[in-house]
Amino acid sequence: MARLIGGVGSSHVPAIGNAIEQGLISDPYWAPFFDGYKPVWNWMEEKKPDVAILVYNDHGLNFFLDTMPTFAIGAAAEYQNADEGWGLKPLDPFQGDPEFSWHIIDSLIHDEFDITMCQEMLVDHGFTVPMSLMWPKQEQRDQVKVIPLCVNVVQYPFPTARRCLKLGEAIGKAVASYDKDLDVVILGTGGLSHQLDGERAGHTNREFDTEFLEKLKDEPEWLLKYSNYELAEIVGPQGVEMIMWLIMRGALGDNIRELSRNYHIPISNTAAGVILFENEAV
Amino acid sequence: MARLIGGVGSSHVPAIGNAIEQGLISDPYWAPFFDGYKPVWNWMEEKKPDVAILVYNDHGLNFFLDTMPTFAIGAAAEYQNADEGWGLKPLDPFQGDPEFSWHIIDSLIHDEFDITMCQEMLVDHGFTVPMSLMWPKQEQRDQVKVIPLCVNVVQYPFPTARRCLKLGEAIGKAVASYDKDLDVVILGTGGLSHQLDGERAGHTNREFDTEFLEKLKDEPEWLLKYSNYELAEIVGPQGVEMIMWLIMRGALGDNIRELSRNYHIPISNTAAGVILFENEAV
Amino acid sequence: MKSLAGKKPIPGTMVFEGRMAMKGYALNKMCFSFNKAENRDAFKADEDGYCTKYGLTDEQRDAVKKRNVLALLNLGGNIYYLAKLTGMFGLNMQDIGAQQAGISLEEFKAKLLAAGETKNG
Amino acid sequence: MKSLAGKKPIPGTMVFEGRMAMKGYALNKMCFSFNKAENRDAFKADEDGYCTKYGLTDEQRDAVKKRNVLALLNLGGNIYYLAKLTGMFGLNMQDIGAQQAGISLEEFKAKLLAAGETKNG
Ligand SMILES: [Fe+3]
Ligand SMILES: [Fe+3]
Repeated sequence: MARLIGGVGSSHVPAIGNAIEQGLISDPYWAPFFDGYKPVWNWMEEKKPDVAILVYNDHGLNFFLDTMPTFAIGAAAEYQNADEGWGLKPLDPFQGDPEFSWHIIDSLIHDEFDITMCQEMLVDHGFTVPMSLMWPKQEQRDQVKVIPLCVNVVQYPFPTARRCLKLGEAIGKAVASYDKDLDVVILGTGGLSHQLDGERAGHTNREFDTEFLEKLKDEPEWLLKYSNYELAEIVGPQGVEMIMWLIMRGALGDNIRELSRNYHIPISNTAAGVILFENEAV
Repeated sequence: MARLIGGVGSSHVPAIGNAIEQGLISDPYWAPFFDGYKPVWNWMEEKKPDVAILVYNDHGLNFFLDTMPTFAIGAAAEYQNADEGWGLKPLDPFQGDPEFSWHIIDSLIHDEFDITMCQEMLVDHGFTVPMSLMWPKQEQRDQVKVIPLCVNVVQYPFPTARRCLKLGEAIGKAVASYDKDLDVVILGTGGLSHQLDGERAGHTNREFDTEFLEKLKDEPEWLLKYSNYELAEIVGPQGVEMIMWLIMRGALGDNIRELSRNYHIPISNTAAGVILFENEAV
Repeated sequence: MKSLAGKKPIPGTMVFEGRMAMKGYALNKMCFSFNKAENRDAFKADEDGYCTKYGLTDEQRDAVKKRNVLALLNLGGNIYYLAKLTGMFGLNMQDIGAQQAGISLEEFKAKLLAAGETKNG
Repeated sequence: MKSLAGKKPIPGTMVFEGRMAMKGYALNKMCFSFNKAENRDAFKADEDGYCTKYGLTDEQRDAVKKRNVLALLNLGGNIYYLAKLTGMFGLNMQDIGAQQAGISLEEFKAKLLAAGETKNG
């Protein structure tokens, strides 16, 4: 059976992609950020997961407001990155696992999640930046098949934090019921606090982010007491992306250990966080 | 507050659109079918609903397999019909009620339905045929604003019958919580038994359809004992569309009376059904 | 597909699930393009060239040539998308129903009428 | 919006809900088109003509002319789509952050660095 061996929460700011591309990992601006990924890199090297379920949001590359799904899951053999219009260099295509995708979709729809099924989809920086961050080299990325899970955090109403946590739990169940011998990792991306629009642009909230990271392992429900509207005030309208980390957290179940954590302000306009959980049963 | 005054279940076979267009309502082939709509026409004339929530499926006009939502709801000011490729004449555009659409979407997402929001969408015969059937004249259709709810019954896995019934209940709640004085009708369309593909093409199932119609008012849960795969065997793979009637039924709640019912085989390759429910509280 | 794994096939019946959808993706995408009149015209002008442009397999192109609906379905075609293709060949749903059932159009229609002969329920 | 009805506005902050999305639909659709290089070229060749083609209002066209991000947001623009427009003007997220906050780029960057100055949590 497939095993969920662990999960990572991570920001997905586009500038990170450029920094990796340009070899700035040890640059003074970037070092305090990338240092936080060393334990993740070591863990990925050691564990070599077969498949990554990558929870992210599209920022206007594949989806437009004509058809905006709450939860969209890829079921393609390959996912292409493409020009987003403002200069990020597209990465090589990512290899999918359509049979596993269909299993997950099927399990989720029978568990009453109303999934949008995508047999062809472009993945944007929300997807590619975490891929580069987890596996900085192309040859590493080539070893991991991907299942993209795109969440609407662009057009209100977003899914509730509670719904995200439940979706994660259902994903955990779907993975555990897949009868292939695969090591699976789940990545919850986006956030942490940041605000791109309005006079308050540049807003971050270290205190709240820190508490979120602190509570994520043992008390993920803590975030559920805030509506997405309240979160927009607290962590900025784009900071609400952190609800996607709950999908990752929900999938892992309660038998986990936290292996590392880092928090750094700023990357571009964003407070960047990373956390690594391992399934204790593995 | 908005009031759900009643609901109709109806087939949406494309040939019906042509028959109305060509004035064949009293034609011997068509009369046993259209006769069943007389009580619906009278009721609509008497009640003059302000808004119709129309539950249907797209048959390959607006949605392709690249992005196939389980539940998609329109939030546009206008919905265009268009050429489906095989000769059905497009109807005039339909007027939306975007403010009401957003209210419903918002209510449903907070009730943990993972809706795909569509601010621009083409509506196909699954939508236009029921509109023509309920309101055969253009000037009648112009009096009704529409909210399209498109359900995936094209690409397995479809939503379960149970999920459809629950979605209906949540729609009932959403309508009741809208603070405008509107009379709302909900149409569940598609089915009944029919099979378009495979050596068994032309399959219908009078016995099952009849029991479905018989049980719909007091025991809609009866259908839930069949999986969509079992239903494909019983009523044909396209007959599974009948699960969309459960959304209509679920929205109406239990305080309803059945005003009329008709069943006729064949219209084209299809067993056609129609049923009219009225909210007793109205 | 979890829900379909181990399910017994339904005789004479297609269930369009993930595996079929993957097999037929290019074919269905071509058919979806026929919503637009200009694409129908381009197909009519060069059927096989149009199929090649969409990356259809040899088997799929052959089934298109032969207007063979059952073969197209078995190669991953979905009936709703295929209807846009067969519509260009002048075939409606009853025509392709008869073709698949392996009977004449008159027999197909008669069979449907017969199902309606008993008293309406 | 049920969930936002009666909510107090968040100072200096946009919430992109249904009403804003309706207001900005044409503007955002134009911006979405800028994923493609040929559309960016067409815009650069005739900015106002391109805006007109997409049905932007006079106010929206004026805000495009003035590269005024706050105005574009208030007219229904969504920041992710707008980024594709402002990218063509050579403005990145920090540039438009500074513009919206009404401070210089250096001040904007300094403010972000200051938020990071306290010990990492
Ligand atoms: Fe993001
Ligand atoms: Fe249908």
